[in-house]
Amino acid sequence: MKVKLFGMLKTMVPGGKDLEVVLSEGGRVRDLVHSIQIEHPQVGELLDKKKVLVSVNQEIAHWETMLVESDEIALLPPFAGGAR
Amino acid sequence: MKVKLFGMLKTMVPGGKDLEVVLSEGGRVRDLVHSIQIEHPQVGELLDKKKVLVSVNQEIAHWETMLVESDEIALLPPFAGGAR
Amino acid sequence: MAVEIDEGMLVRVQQENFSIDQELERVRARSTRIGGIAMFLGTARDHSKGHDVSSMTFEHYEGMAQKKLKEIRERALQDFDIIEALVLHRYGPIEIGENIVLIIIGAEHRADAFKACQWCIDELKKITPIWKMEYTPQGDVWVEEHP
Amino acid sequence: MAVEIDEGMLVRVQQENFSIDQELERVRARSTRIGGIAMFLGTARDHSKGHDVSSMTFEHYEGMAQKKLKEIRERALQDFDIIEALVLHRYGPIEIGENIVLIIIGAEHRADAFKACQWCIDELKKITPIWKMEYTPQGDVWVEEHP
Repeated sequence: MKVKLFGMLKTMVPGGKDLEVVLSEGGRVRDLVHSIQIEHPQVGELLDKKKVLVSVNQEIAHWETMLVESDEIALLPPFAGGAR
Repeated sequence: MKVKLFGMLKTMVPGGKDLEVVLSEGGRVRDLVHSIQIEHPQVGELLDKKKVLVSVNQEIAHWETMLVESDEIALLPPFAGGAR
Repeated sequence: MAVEIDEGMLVRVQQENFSIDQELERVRARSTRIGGIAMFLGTARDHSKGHDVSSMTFEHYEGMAQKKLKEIRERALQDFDIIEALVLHRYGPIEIGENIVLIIIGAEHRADAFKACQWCIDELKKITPIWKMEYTPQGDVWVEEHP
Repeated sequence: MAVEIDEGMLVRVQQENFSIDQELERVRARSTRIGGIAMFLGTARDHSKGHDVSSMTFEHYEGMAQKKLKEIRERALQDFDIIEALVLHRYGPIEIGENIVLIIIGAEHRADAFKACQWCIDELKKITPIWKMEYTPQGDVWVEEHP
């Protein structure tokens, strides 16, 4: 399934494009994170430290959230909208 | 000396114009208030209750402030600028 | 690199309406360090203390009103961590929905801008010699905000 | 006497700059009961955490960003005693001094307007998927506001 990347995350993967991750049936966010950690350890570390959140269908997801193929997944680095 | 009136005070004196008050030399705000109380008891009452303030040269004055003929005197009802 | 600012334009009592975009430009022009701008705009409500209001008129003490608004701006610049402050009040007849008063505060950070903005409008109501007459179905009333 | 309001215009993520006067009209149009309007405008500073900034770019998560801003407006209308709220954020390249974000809150009274306005901008920074890249003499940096 496709995993959208934003902000600094794009600079951390070759090509700077969205990720393509294979997820077995019945997979959870935890499994997705695990797959990413293997292929992109730099991104994986940020996920591990909870600096990067995972959203499923545009809502922040827990690591136990179940995924289906049609879900819209994104990795969200710390937000920096607004003004200081 | 002339005493400027604002807001509701204008509706309380005949003609709705500024007051003309005679003040003896060495007079204080207290004396001015006293003169006004005699001629315009309705205004006098508001002054007594401190609902109306006296300004001398565009600053709020105490009743002990000394006056000279050239002073700019005004009676100020409660302010209502801005928005609630 | 001092920018030419006409301080007189940053504190005004005027009859004409004003454009917020235009007033904002005066504040932004002060510094490229500004990152947070808090504004307060007071407008004429059609309702006041349980009765309808059809329009209103503001009277001010010419000279003293300007002096007090100037004091407010200067104290805000001194007491808060802000870069610029604009204080503007209209007088004369004002229709429902129209602008009455405008405060604009430019600061590096938003918390300071908000604090100063609230302080300015609170202080304006306390010390500025401006009075409001409301036209209501029950007649014309001079409003005492602090009875 | 319901006024036709296009709710979509009250919550936007857009590339183009905006006029505060024009956005204000959308809020005022809601009700003649509005007496106090608090606004926050965030602008691009030339300085950030001790280094110069020459310009910046905002990236947003299309769809989710709009959804979060909509949530913010709705919660503000529910939790505060206010009449209308507008929340607007730009994306794409932004030059120093330009507008980034705008919050406008219309209320009967100013204290409620200020409270809601501050809450909205604080909440926006917490939950809205928008990211900033700053161009600095030391290179381009993606800004982590909450490291």
